[in-house]
Parts: sequence; structure tokens; C-alpha cells
Amino acid sequence: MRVRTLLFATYRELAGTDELELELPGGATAGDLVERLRARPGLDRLPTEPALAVNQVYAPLSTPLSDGDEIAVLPPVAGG
Amino acid sequence: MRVRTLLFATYRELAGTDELELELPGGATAGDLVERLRARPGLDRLPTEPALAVNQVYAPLSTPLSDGDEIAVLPPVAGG
Amino acid sequence: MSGVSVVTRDPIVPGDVLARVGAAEDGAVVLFLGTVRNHNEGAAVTGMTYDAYDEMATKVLTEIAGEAAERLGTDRVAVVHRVGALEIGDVSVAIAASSPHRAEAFDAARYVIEEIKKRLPVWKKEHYVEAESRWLDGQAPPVGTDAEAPRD
Amino acid sequence: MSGVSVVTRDPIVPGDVLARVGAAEDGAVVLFLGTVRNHNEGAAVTGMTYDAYDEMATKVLTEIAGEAAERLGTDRVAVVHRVGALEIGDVSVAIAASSPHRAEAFDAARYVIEEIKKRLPVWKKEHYVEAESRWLDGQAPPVGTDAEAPRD
Repeated sequence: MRVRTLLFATYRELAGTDELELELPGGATAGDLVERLRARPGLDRLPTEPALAVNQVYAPLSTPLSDGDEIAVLPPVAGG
Repeated sequence: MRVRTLLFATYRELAGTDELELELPGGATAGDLVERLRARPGLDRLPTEPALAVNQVYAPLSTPLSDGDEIAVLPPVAGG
Repeated sequence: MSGVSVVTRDPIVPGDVLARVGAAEDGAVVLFLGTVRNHNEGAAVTGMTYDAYDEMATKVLTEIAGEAAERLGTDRVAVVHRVGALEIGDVSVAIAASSPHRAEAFDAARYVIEEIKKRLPVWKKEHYVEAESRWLDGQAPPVGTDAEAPRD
Repeated sequence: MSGVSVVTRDPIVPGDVLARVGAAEDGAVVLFLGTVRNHNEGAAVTGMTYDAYDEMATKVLTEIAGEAAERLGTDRVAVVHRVGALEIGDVSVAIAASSPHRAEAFDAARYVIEEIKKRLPVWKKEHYVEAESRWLDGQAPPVGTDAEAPRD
């Protein structure tokens, strides 16, 4: 399956991009995606358990992914 | 001595006026003034210990008065 | 005080009160508006007439704003209280406070309105659809004790 | 919801946010403004750039406003968060709430800003007079647990 990954703020700067399209095996979880990301240059500095949103809803690492999902990797938030 | 008495809201309506000039003996206190007021028609319904301000500062009944003082007799307040 | 403390018969313009506070070092601004509502204790209300001991009210308001400024840690507090005949929706009181951090700005605005209710020499007569107008019950103001009497 | 919950790149006009709340039955209106301040932890600041996960931020803001409305007991909550490049004094967030009584209006406005800080997907990069710009430390957002995962 193919998923879309969005990166923000410091994580975007680590990745050098704000978006990645990744191919994952069926049954992959959000945690599996994070491991794949951490194997990429720059993103080895991503936390092992970053906050995630799957399709714009906060979700744990155990969340199973589906084809076409939008996964955002979110640094600690600082709005207001 | 002569003092000026101001009346507000319900107390003004009891008195039928918003201001009275009264002559008091030297050494009179604010409490003495209240007793004098309560002897007037309508003002017998004034509380025996109303809140008072002497020269625009909240003051107890025991406050000694001086010639020219401005004494306000204040119903419970309801601003805001 | 960069702010203002005033009792007025003119309509209150919230933006003008807001404009009295704020500074480059502030990260938080709180504005409170008290408005005349169309109901009270189950009765339909048509308006409210505010009576005040004007000169003293301005003094007390200035005192309250000064106390709020101390809590706030800045002098950026503004408060305007209206008196006279008000209609439903009219702003009876506007309070603005600003500070570097939000907790203090919320606290100061809240302090001012609570103290106004306790000790501002203002009274209100509510007008009803179906009953005679009446002066609302208020709070006994804090009268000085003998120990702290203003004269000797 | 008579109010509004939105993330925008346009300057915030406080009066417009205020105008989204208020009703004849309300006696209290609270407006909170967050503004960009010229200092942080001892360093002189020249401006702030806000980044956001726009679509999700609008959803989360709507959620927060809904929760505030429940606490408030009215649907009169409005919240606007700005993103992009802001200068000192610019309003980054405006929150308005109105209700019959003041305690609920204060509480709702406060709730919205506290929840924004906890879970709105927004980040800010501060720009300094004497140092390189940096992303500010934030709070870990509340990620769902396995028990409440959004899918099975």
C-alpha cells in the first residue's frame, strides 16, 4: 500500500521536505512507518515514538494503516 | 456644624430626595447622623446600620464628623 | 497607569477600552464586557437603569484598577463603567488587562469585575415586561472598621 | 455554533471575533487575545513564524470550541488562530465567549487557550535580535491509546 507522510516544523527541517510518499507492506502500522522514516538520512534524529496523526486524528503507533492514508509526524505542539 | 447627606437608589426613594443639609452638634458621629435621618418621614425604613461613605471613602458609624463633610448613605451595591 | 478608570454616561466602545492596554512586552490581553441581559431570575427584562455615586465610584474604580495592576505586574488595566438608562445588549462595564503571560491577564480582569460587584457605589433598577421596575438586591459594601477609620 | 473556529493566514481583527458571540440573554462576554511579544526567556524577539497542519488544526480548533461550548452552556464561542509570519504585537489567537453569567464565559475562554497549547498542531519559530531563529519547545500532544485507536 501507498501512504502519504507529512512532516512539520523541526521534523520537516530534519527531512529536508514536508511530504513523502512511501510504499508499505499490507498490515503495516504507524509504528512501522516511523521505523522506515528513521532509516532515512536526517530522520535518524526523529524520536522513536513521535506524536502521530492518521488522517488528521491523533493516533497511537499501533494504528494499522491503509492504502491512501495521510500520516502526519508531529513535533510537540506550540500554538497560541 | 453643617453636613451634606447624599442618598442613593432605594434610600433616595424612601427620602423623596437625593440630598439633605443637616445641622449637627459638635462631636457628632456618622452614627448620630443616621439616627437623625431615621427620625424623618420615610427614612424610618432606613437600616439602623447602613453602609456609609464620609467624603467619598467607606467609613464606619463611629466616624466623627466635621463641618462641611459629605456623608453618603449607601444601599447594598450592585454594579457590573 | 497607561489605562483608564472612569464612570461615564456615554455608550462604551469595547475597542476603545482594548486600545488602552497592550504593549510590545505583552503576550496576553483579556477583555471582559458586562452586558444588559433580557432575563433575570425567570423574568423578562426590558432594560436597566444604573445609578451611581459618580465621584466616589470613579475613585473606587481607580483603586480597584490599581490593585489589579499590582496583581498583574503591569500598569495596563483599563476599566469603564456606564451609568444611566441602558437597553438590552448595552455594555454596562468593560475591563481590559494585558501582561506578558495569560494567567495574570485573566486574573486581573476577573479581579476587577468581582471587586466592582463588592464595592463600587452603583445600583441598578431593572425594568420588566410584566412587573414594576425594582432596584436589584446588592452586596453590603465593606465599611471600614473603627480600627481603620479614615479620621481620628 | 453561532461562533466560528478557523485557522487563517490573514490578520485577526478582534472586533470581528467579538461580534461572533453575544446574545440578548448574555450578561458576560470574554475576549482573549494572544499577541507576539518582544521578549522570551530573556532574549529580545523580532517576530514569530507560525507553522500549522492547517486542515487538522481547523478540525482540532472546532473540537476544542465544541468542548468549550459544553462548559459554557451556550454555543457562543469563537476562535481564530493565525499562522504565517507575525510581527511584535500581532494577534496570533483570538477567543471570544459569551454566556448569561461571567464565570462560564471566563472559564470557556481560558479552556480554549489551554487546550490550544496542549493539542493544536501548530508550531512557532521565534526570531531574535542576537541569535539564530529557533523552533520553540512545545508540549507532547495527547496521542490516542490503543484502547481508543481511531481504527480497528
